[in-house]
Amino acid sequence: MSTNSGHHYGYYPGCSITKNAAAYGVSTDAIARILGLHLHEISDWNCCGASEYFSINQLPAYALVARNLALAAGEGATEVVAPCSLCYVNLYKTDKNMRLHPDLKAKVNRALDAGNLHYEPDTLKVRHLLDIVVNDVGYDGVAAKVTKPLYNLRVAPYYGCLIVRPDTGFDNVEYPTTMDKLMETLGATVVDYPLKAECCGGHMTQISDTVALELIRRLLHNAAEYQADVIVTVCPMCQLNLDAYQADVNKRFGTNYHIPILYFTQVMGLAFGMTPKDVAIGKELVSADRALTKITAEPPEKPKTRKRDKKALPMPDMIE
Amino acid sequence: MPEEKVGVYICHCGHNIAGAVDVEAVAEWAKGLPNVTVSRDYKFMCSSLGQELIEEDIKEQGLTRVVVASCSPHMHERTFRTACERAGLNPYLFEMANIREHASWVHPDNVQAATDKAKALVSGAVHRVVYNKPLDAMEVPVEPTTLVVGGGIAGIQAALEIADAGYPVVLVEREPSIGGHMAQLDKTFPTLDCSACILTPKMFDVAMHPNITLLTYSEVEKVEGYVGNFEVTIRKKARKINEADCTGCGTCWEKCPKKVVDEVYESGLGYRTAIYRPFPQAVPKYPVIDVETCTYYQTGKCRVCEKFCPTGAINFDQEDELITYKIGNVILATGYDQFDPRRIPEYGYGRLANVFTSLEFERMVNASGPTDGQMVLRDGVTVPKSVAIVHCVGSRDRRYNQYCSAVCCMYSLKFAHLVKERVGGEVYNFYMDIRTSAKGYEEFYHRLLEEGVHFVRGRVSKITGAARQPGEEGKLIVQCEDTLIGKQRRIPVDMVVLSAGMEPRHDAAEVGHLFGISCSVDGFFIERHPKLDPVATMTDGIYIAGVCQGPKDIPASVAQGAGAAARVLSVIGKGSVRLEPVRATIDEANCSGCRICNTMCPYSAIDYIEDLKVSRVNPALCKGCGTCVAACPSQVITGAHFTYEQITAQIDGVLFDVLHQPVAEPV
Amino acid sequence: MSENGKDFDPVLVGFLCNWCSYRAADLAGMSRLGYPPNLRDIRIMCTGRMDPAWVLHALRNGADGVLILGCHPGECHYVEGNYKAIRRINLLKRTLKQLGVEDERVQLHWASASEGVQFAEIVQRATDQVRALGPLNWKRNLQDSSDLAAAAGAHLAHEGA
Amino acid sequence: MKTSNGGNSFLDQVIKATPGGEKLVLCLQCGTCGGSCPSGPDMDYSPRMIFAMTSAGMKDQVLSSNTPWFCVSCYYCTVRCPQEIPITDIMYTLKQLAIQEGRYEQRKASDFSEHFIGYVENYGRSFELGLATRYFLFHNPLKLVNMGMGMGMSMILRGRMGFIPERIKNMDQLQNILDKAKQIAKEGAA
Repeated sequence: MSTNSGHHYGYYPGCSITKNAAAYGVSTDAIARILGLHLHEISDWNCCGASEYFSINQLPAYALVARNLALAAGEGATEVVAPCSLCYVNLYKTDKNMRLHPDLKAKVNRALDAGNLHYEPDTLKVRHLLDIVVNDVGYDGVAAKVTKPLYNLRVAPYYGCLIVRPDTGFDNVEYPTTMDKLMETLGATVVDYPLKAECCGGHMTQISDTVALELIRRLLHNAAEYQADVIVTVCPMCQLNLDAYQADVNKRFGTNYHIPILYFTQVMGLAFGMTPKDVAIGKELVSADRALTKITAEPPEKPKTRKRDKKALPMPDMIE
Repeated sequence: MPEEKVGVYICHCGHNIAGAVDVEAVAEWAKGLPNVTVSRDYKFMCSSLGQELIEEDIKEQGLTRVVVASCSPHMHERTFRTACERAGLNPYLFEMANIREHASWVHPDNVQAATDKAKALVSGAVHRVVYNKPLDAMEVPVEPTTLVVGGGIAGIQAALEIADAGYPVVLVEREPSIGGHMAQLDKTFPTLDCSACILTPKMFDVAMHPNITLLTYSEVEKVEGYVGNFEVTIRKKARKINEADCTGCGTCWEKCPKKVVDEVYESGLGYRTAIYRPFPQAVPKYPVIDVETCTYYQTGKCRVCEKFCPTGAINFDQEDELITYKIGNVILATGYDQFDPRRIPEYGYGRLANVFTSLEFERMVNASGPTDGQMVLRDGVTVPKSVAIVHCVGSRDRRYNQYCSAVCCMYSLKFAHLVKERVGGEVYNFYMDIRTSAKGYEEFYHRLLEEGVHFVRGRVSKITGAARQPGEEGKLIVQCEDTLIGKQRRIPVDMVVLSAGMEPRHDAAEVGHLFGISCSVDGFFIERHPKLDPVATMTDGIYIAGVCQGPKDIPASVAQGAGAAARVLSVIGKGSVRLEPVRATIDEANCSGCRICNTMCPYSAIDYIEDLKVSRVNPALCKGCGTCVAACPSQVITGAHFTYEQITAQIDGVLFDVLHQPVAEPV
Repeated sequence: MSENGKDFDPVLVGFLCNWCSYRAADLAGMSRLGYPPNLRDIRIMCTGRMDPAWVLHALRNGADGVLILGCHPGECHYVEGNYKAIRRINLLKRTLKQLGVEDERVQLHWASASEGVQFAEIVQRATDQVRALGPLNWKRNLQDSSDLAAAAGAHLAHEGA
Repeated sequence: MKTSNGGNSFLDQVIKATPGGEKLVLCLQCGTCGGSCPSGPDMDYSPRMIFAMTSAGMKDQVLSSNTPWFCVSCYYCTVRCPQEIPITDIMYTLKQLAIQEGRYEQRKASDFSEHFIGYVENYGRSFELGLATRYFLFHNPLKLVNMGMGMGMSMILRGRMGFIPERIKNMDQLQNILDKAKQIAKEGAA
């Protein structure tokens, strides 16, 4: 069975997927199998340049990214899917800027021509893996595969920056909710904490550990305030910063955070009935073992709806 | 080509045209165009001297046609037509070439191109004008009744001015009471007058005025006709109350068990019942039953209001009424909607309980509001010790509205003053620029400085409840760059007020379409001229006043209401209007009676005369669009002033430089 | 003006409705938006008045392209004149195609009174497109504009039916 | 919108090198960017001041400031700017200009960037950007000890760290594309 109907997903795994983010790669493959999602890896794809190449020389950076778009289009893809937010935004930005700026389009294609390639902007839709799961598979499609709901696990969805900014239009730029709904679909208790789309520090760890560790601290502090058992991410960079530098944060600030950082695909796999090993749980530095024991077989009791305080003033409804 | 004596006048418009078009060269060149007797250029053709030039030439040189090349005909066509008429020339023998908006202003850096284009446009007008026919404007009587749409302060002012002059007014208001946004306010800047104290007497005057028919809870549904002779259909929504029996005693809404949030008058900060009168001073005094929320209409049970009404005024079976009026002129004063700050997610409105909009705050500090004037947090109890007021919310922001809403600076200052006066505490105004440019406004700003209000020059970046450092817990943190020191600041406060801007009514485009007027790019109604004709529109007989034309404060709205009324009164006083004689006529002798034109006409102005087997245009109904003219397969319908010959000649004229080239052969 | 070289500068005739597109052009002027000077415009009350014969007349007499601009569908000052224009111009374009006139030479667009920017963009784009096509070449056998008008008229006779 | 007029002021240079950069002239100095920036407090000048300085032609001060290098690329400023200026992209441009103008020697960040792209240009793939460990392993082992050798070891033990990136098959093609792009970029700058 395939849920691909009408889509041909060119899969762009990104450089980190084999090593640092192997858990992301393994769990993505696993849930894709269960969901009947066919992700066709773009053959011989190259690095997107991260944020570094654009800092050095923009035109080669665009050409570097565009090679992947050209290869994917050549393989008949209708969209390119990236699990990494940084890869995603680079692919998205290249397609968009080539579309909006004919001069850039001409220059990039002159460069691609040296490799006998060509890319016509707008040929492909660049999308994040989360977008595919919540919009193409859909919440109902996900719910249908849930066999072991994650009852009573307090999950803090962490979106970070680049999946929603600058202008991908897939979710709210300041207060995204798609992953919240996905986690609810899996049976988890969603922690709606304010910093869910704030920055993890990105490459700041290389430049100023003072700045980077403070940014990571804020996120851990906020998630801990809201009693999250686990933070769930959509990007290898976010996962790395929050996971690998958590010990440094504790040392620097005298704190004692122990919040495991998992990929959304890993917790999906668990809810689909896979073992932690199936979804590469154990690769994280801050172990998720303790958090996962919180999962219960029975759903949590529905909190009693508190009667409105008579004196309180009405609140505006949120726009959906 | 007919032989005529054409006078051509090229306007410099100071540097506006002469800066990009070689006007002398165009005037000189035009002398060589067929039929041209006189060709001149002049600094300002619209000046009295410019107009006299035309008049003299008509008289002395015997001109039979006149062409002026200057600005848009929407600007000065009337001016020059009148000049021709004064000199005894039929005004429709005049033609205008727009070499300013369509040439000099759009090709400013290319004198050659702008001049060539000006020549083409002049040539088009010269070729066309010789085919123009003298036409007589139709003089039609004006209905003395004026329709005013919108019962806010601008509409109230307009209605009273006209009614006081002795003419009938129909005032239509969508809500159950007149008063508009001004009725929601507590104090008005900069004098801190009580809003209700100055508004209520005017509302009462409207209710009592013998010349005003007040239709609240009503909307205009259909508009037909033309200036002086509109026929307007108004839907008077069923109040479910027999007004004749109702005393406005209030028993019904005191007993009504159904409470809902009042999104209109209380701006969502308070509740009302399903049967309600929006506020104590409402005009008229009668309540309405909101059938969307009333338990009886939803479930078929309840009727509590009916049980308790001492006069038996509740009428659940009352139906909407459609009323038709003959109307001479219309004044639209439909007001504004407040910008919805939920659209700016970083400000947290709707998520963070203690972030309020400015209208919520107005209701809160209003003695007749949901908190009886107590300044409290969303819990309804806690008095804030510190308040942040955020300027420019939804204004001066290309993501939402590029324009400045003009009133927010001043009402933000008023809020700061009220906080200081009522609860003391710290007040922070976050601003980009403080704009206080009217009488007494800057002085009010200085007064606030003396009161110790903090002014932070920086647009707020975000409002969050996420504490980062000690002192921030449990507070709202307002984060911005204080641009005067170049540093990021996080200021913890108890309450945030978002000074939300003004937006066109959500249905402004539809209302505009109903009355045949347009909206500008920001969505407000377009005035006829931004400086010299701010209350008229391009459609004769339709005027605009107040914020529906653009953001403005109360004094400016009142002035526009009175201004629009004055314009209408001058039309009524004259008793008749002249209609453009741009009408279609059918040459009945050659009409085949196919009736295609009958179905084409959007105004059903063409009747089929069964006896004669021909179609005939009713000139009173015809608006001159010309659709029938183009559709007639026998080509026997003439569209006056836009005839086939006139436009064809104009095409030849604009193609003057390529017209006589041989047609290129195919390859 | 060269007829075949790169420096070909097309002449476009524009028909602008009085209520929307003429005012859009005025607004473009008031906003000092630059656009190519190739368009020579003629004001009509409504695109519903647009006589296809005028398009033919303009093309026959030296215009390289014709632009017709009206109010947006649903916003016509005369209720639905622009819908009539859509049908008429589409019929005309079919005829023109048979006569070997490229599609881009005759264009129907919408610009409301507030769309000065869009007006300037439309003129820019149309000018570029016609410039790229080069000068207009009629088929040899159809040089008499009255034949053309008759051909168009034959199509239009079916319109009301 | 008024564009750079083809001029060659510093402002024009920045505008020209940024897709959508012409909006820079619209800056109202409101400070939304500086107020939004997660690393704003650590910057020499706030982005807002950088734009004022760019307008004023203070090229040296702008290009030697740490501001663009401290940009974490979170795009908060970009999505909140009321004038829709692509601020983050302008920061990328400033980094690029700083390198071109040789104003970056003291900047650890640019050094790191160049190290990173060295891998990309030779292998077509890279290592994990956030792994300072590997960078410091080669360049500053002492620093590595401070940053937490434990973390590096843990990463290695969990198989999360490779030392040499994989190499793509058609490396020649990629190199041709990049060489050509660099050549075009140079033409444009000249």
